[in-house]
Amino acid sequence: MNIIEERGNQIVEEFSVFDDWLEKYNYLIEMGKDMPLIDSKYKIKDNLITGCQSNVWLHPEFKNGKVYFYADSDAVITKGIINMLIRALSDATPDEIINADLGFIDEIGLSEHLSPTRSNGLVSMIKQMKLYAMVFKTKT
Amino acid sequence: MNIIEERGNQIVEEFSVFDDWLEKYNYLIEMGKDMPLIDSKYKIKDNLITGCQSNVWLHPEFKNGKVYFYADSDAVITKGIINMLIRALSDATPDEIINADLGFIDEIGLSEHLSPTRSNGLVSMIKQMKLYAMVFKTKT
Amino acid sequence: MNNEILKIREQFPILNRMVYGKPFAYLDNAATTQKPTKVVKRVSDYYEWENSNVHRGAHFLSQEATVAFEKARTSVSQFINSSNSSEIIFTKGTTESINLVANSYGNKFLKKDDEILITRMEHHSNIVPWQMLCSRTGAKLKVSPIDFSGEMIMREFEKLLNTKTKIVAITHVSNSLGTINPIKEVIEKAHDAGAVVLIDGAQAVSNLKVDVQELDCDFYCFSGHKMYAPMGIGALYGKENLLDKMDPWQGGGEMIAQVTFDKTTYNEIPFKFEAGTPNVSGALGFEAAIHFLSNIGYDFIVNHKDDLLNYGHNRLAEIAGLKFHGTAKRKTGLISFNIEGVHPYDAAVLLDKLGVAIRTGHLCAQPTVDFYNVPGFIRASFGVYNTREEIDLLCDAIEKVKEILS
Amino acid sequence: MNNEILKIREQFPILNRMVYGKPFAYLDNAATTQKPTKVVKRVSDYYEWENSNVHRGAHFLSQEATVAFEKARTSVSQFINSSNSSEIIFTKGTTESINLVANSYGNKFLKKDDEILITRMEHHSNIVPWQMLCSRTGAKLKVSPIDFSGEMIMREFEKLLNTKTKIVAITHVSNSLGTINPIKEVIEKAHDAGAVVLIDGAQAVSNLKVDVQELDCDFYCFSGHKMYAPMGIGALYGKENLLDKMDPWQGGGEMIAQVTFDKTTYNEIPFKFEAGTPNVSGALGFEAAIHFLSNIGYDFIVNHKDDLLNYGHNRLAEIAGLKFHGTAKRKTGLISFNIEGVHPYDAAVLLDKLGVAIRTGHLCAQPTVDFYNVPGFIRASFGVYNTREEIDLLCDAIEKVKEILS
Ligand SMILES: Cc1ncc(COP(=O)(O)O)c(C=O)c1O
Ligand SMILES: Cc1ncc(COP(=O)(O)O)c(C=O)c1O
Repeated sequence: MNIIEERGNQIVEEFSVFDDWLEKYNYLIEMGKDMPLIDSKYKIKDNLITGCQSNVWLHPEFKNGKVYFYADSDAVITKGIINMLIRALSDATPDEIINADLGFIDEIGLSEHLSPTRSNGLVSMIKQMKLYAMVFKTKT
Repeated sequence: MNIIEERGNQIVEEFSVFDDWLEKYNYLIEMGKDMPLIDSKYKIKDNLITGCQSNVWLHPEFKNGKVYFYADSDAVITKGIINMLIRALSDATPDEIINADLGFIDEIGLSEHLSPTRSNGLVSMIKQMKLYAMVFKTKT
Repeated sequence: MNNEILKIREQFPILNRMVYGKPFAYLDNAATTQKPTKVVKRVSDYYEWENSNVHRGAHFLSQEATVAFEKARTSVSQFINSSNSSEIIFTKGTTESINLVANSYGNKFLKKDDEILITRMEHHSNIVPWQMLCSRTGAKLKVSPIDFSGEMIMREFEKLLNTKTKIVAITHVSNSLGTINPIKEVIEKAHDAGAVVLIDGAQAVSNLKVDVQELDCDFYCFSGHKMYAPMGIGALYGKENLLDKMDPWQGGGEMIAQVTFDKTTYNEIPFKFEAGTPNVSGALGFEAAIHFLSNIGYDFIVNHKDDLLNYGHNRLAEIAGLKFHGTAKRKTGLISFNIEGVHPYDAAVLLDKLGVAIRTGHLCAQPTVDFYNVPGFIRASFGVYNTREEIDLLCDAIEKVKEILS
Repeated sequence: MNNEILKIREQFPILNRMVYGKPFAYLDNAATTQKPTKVVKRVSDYYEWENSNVHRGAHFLSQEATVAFEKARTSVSQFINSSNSSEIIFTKGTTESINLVANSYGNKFLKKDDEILITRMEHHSNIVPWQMLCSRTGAKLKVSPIDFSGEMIMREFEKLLNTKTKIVAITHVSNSLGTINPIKEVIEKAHDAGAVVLIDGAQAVSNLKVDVQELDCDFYCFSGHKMYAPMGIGALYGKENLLDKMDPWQGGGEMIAQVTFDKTTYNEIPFKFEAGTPNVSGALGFEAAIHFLSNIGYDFIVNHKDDLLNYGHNRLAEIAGLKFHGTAKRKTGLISFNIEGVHPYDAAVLLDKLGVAIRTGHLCAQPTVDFYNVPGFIRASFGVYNTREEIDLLCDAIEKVKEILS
């Protein structure tokens, strides 16, 4: 199994202890608050993924064959989801990222946030993460 | 009672002997065929009342204080209705024409043809007849 | 809940829907209203028993559909008291109505350095068509400022009006702030300066009795779907003498008098502006919605909305940390605000989960929201079927959101 | 009447209506088709239980409506086999689709002395928008002739094609003659000459399986109401690379990415072209109509229409004094004709009274009718629910008309 899917399963397990949406969201919000800080120099227009409702900044780095993502958002629920995505996708090889199946988001029961019709920029973010991985891949 | 309305009543009476639409239309078609001929020099563009479906030419004359209408159409049912209108409206003073209540058309049961949505130019024709009467009136 | 409202609510089955297993409060009426059963039934009756194309056929059904369609036009005309039903053009909605004027009037009568004057509180639909017109003609877009209560600043507006001002386009009621603009005064001043005036009535028609003759506006635009009618239908009112001298915008179907390859002549108004098969069922649903509104009556509507507005403002003001946007003296039943320290997106997600349907974000009025220097508004907007109880639900939900996010 | 047709007819209550106290035959399907109960129900279900504005709100209903609306877009995309659902733009109908291209593509890419090539058998909606584009840009409209059987004359078409030809706009199926044009060949030749090709599919989609990738057309336009869907909805298909480089036509609502008074940036396709609140219920009804058609299947539809066409032609040919217009080798279920010595208006009035709903006049294709040098056509056009018995009714009625008018 792809390392990203393994991490995804781990996250699904963490969420599985919650019975209702409120506990899930509370956990997500905690994840948002716990999110590693990003250097403000990366919160620039070029790194901005515009969604209608909340801003997401995404900055990638490529070190020793692995991709690292740093991100931020002005909305805390969005941050929670980003943190989750970063936990899953960061620190992985371009190939692992490109091939990752992100079904775990569905399993957690947060897929509504990833609908392309929910204009929160998360779909664009995942697209962007995979795109960065492809770019880094061509550099190797 | 206005002379035009009197004539209208007369026409209503003629139609009242018919029981069904077919007889009514047969009579109308006869009226169309019996319509007095109009000199072809009047069948010119300037006299054309354009309806979507059949052409109507209308030519007015003003003699001794009375208005006379001459008309033609390429469709025979339209001609029947025109003939009926001319029987009622022609040979009358401008005032009589301007003030005439044409309710008799309703009474005959042909009002569908006079609906502005039935694009046969008849509504425009009646408008045009009253307009001519107004113009002639200003000349007297 | 009072009896009258209960009787109104019975006509809206969707209000009984459960969302996430709970009853929900629909407070997103400025986006679109729900439809009473009579409107829905008018549409399905039409399709099951009367459907036909209009204006085109001499056959019975077509004739009947045409009469019904034109009767609907007359109802719309009476609804806003236009002097003549040929001044009513059926469109898809407000947006198309404004685009029609920007093209048919704008392209013909505006030139380089002419000015179009709008306000800071316009919906995108009353901004972008004018920006596009400016880029086609070289005209300039001028923006009349607002103050923090969400009101126009009349003396600034007057300063911006001048002999170059050819069009004043202004919303009757703001969709982001709820402000009812003093459009009668605006129209008078604009006319004195020689400009024609287009009123964006999208948010007004469900809230106020509109009389275009009394207002003396040149164009008035509105959408069916925001006044309890189906989607895909709306209207443009225009003064006959203006419509007559405008060129058609779209070509095709019944908007012509005669077509040859050498020369095509156009039909009369309103048909000149209605290219293609019209949305007959939409027009009939529109008419049914007008009946729904007149049966209730604007006295009742205004009273009830005022009650919800006041009750809402008072109840929400009790919650700590709420910042209101739009506190004009004359307002419709619409409240925009932010919760201190809470991103509107977070609020929206949680309020939704708690069974409250409100709208957040730029509300298609980005320059207005930017003016208040926030990333978005939270907007609760009331329909004629809403209740104080639903406002209580909103308030409880906001308290809960604050708790979750604290 | 065969069983299959009986089962189809059961879905159309209107076919049981009495007109002037008699059963009637609806043979005006090229003007608009009737709607099956499932389509009507999809619309009313939406309004009674799901209605919300789309794309704009984060709340449950809005989210659900958005998903349903975009699913309808995907269904339309699959219906004509476009490679990507973002190539489908929802419009009011064919007329608006053509006007959109004439403006968004035409204004940007056409200039003085460029040429637009159409045929002699176009509907006004595929003539007038191009005439208007010509008068805006100085381009020239060229018309490819037809022969008396109602077919294109391919070598004349080829002669008219040249390096100045920028747009070829041609109907897939003629609404006045029933001709199915060899559009695949037309598209190939036009592409060789460097032109883009717009296909008017208004009369095609209910009669033929359309595959835009196989055809390789650049634009394909059609209306819902002519394929058993509601009024007020239609589609424009455009190749992604073309749509991407076109400017938006109408401004407002959700077609923007960002609005400031200095600079407005536009959204991606398809949203760039969908200004204002879309007709969600129309789109869902459109999708239901697509299901209705796929359930029946085009094999059945084509067979049945061919049967009605052949039976109709044979039966009508037995009547003395009928002159047919449009006898192309490949035709849909549509027969146009005149009765010798009878004005089509007289025929229409009497056929209507006799319970036959057909259409007469210029059929919004005045240049085509003029070509045959008659004041109008009488047109019977068949839907999937029509029967041989109804054609018999038509024939009897024509005999009767001849008798009345003799
Ligand atoms: C061939 C053709 N093109 C275009 C149209 C216009 O379609 P609509 O009126 O739905 O816009 C029609 C129907 O009237 C048609 O038959
Ligand atoms: C003030 C205002 N103007 C214009 C519009 C656009 O209306 P529609 O989307 O129905 O065209 C809206 C609604 O979205 C509005 O609130």
